[in-house]
Amino acid sequence: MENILVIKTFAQVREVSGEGELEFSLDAHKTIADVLLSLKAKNDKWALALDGTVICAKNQQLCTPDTPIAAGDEVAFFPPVTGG
Amino acid sequence: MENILVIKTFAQVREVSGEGELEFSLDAHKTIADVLLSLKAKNDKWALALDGTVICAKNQQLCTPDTPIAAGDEVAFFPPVTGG
Amino acid sequence: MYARIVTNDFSQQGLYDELLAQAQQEHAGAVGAIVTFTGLVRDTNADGTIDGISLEHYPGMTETALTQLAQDTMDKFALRNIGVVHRVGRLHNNEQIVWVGCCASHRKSAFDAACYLMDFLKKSVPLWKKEFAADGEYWVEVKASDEHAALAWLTPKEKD
Amino acid sequence: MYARIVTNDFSQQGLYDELLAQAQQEHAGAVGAIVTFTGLVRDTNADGTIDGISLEHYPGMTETALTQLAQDTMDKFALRNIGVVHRVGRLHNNEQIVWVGCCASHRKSAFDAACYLMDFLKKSVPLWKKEFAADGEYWVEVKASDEHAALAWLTPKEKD
Repeated sequence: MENILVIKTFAQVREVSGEGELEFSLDAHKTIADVLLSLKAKNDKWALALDGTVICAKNQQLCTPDTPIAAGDEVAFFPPVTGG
Repeated sequence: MENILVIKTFAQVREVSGEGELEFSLDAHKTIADVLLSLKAKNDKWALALDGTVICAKNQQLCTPDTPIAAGDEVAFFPPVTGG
Repeated sequence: MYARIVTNDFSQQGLYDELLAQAQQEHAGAVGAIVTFTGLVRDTNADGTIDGISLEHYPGMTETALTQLAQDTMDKFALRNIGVVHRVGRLHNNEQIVWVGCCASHRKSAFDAACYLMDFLKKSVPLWKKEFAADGEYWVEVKASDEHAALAWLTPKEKD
Repeated sequence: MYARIVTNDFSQQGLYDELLAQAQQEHAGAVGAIVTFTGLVRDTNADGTIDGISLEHYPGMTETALTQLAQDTMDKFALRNIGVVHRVGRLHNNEQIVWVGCCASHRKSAFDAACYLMDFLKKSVPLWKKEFAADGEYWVEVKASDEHAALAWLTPKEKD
């Protein structure tokens, strides 16, 4: 876990990106926004998956793009919720 | 039934008047208000029973004191309702 | 639709199933929301502990008023179905008094309809509640907040 | 209190009895009003007929969010108890999706709490609905009327 984030996606973000869960090298990424930028640049599917309103969570708590991240964090991206 | 009203009472009006159901001679009574006046004059119990807010019904439909009455009608007096 | 005055206790599941079955018979697949309200006998009033209640009604008129109120509520909120059951007679603490169920396509109508029916039931259906306290039996008085009860009662069919 | 994510169908009577038994254990005699809401799968959406839905969730976070929402609602409306169950997975038309039950001393709190919980559940619990239409599967989109959903979601603990 030394340099790793776990990324999870749900619903449209999962289907369009094609990846429901992946490990991601923390490297120089300091915030959720940095991760979003790298994922959007990864390939067209990720660019499309993150192109609408995307909600972010860190360690299963809602957060904003400027939230700082650290090695071992679980970061999730998903669309607005539609349960009930 | 030629000259008769049936009077019914409920809850406090029934308990205080001591009469839950009685027959009443229509005679010169033309409206519910006329009946109320005669009942109040009948005795102290009736005077007390009809001394608060009293709701009137004629033939099981709500009505007001100026509602006309006729032989054979069922007239009811009771306090504001408290079900539910 | 159903609207009943009963003396015996009622079953939550039984009333729910009956409500939904009637709704599905006429509007299969269109029921998205069901709201139910159950009223129970509490063991206290403003003055202290009570030992149950007794409910008096006006046989005939009570059933008519309850049916009319249910029909009005169903029409006003475009419900898929509605059911209401009210008990009369002696009820002990914690017993069920009244049950209302409203089926609608969307949840707002179902909630609004159930609230509306309960508000008007308390103003316009001939039922009277007596409480049994340690020092005697007392008829429940209409609260100050219900001061317009008699007026509402006299115009139960008004639409707004 | 209970807040659960389940795959199997649930029983109205079972959930009601559990809710009331918990409430009576801590507040015997003080429950005067119980409001329940049940959401069902309808067979149509704005575009036509559908053949059921599928609900996806975020395991772990969904349970936490649902529990937090139930606790917040209980505190905010001074409830005697609250229970909420939400299904996930493939659901057919007419199946039960969600159930909420609120116990209070008086009916207004019970109604308001159930409405509040459903409003916030739809904005703040990580659940996503897909509909199965004749020509394919479609994720349900957040409606224009829910445009502030994301904002509400980001501030789920605000009190008003």
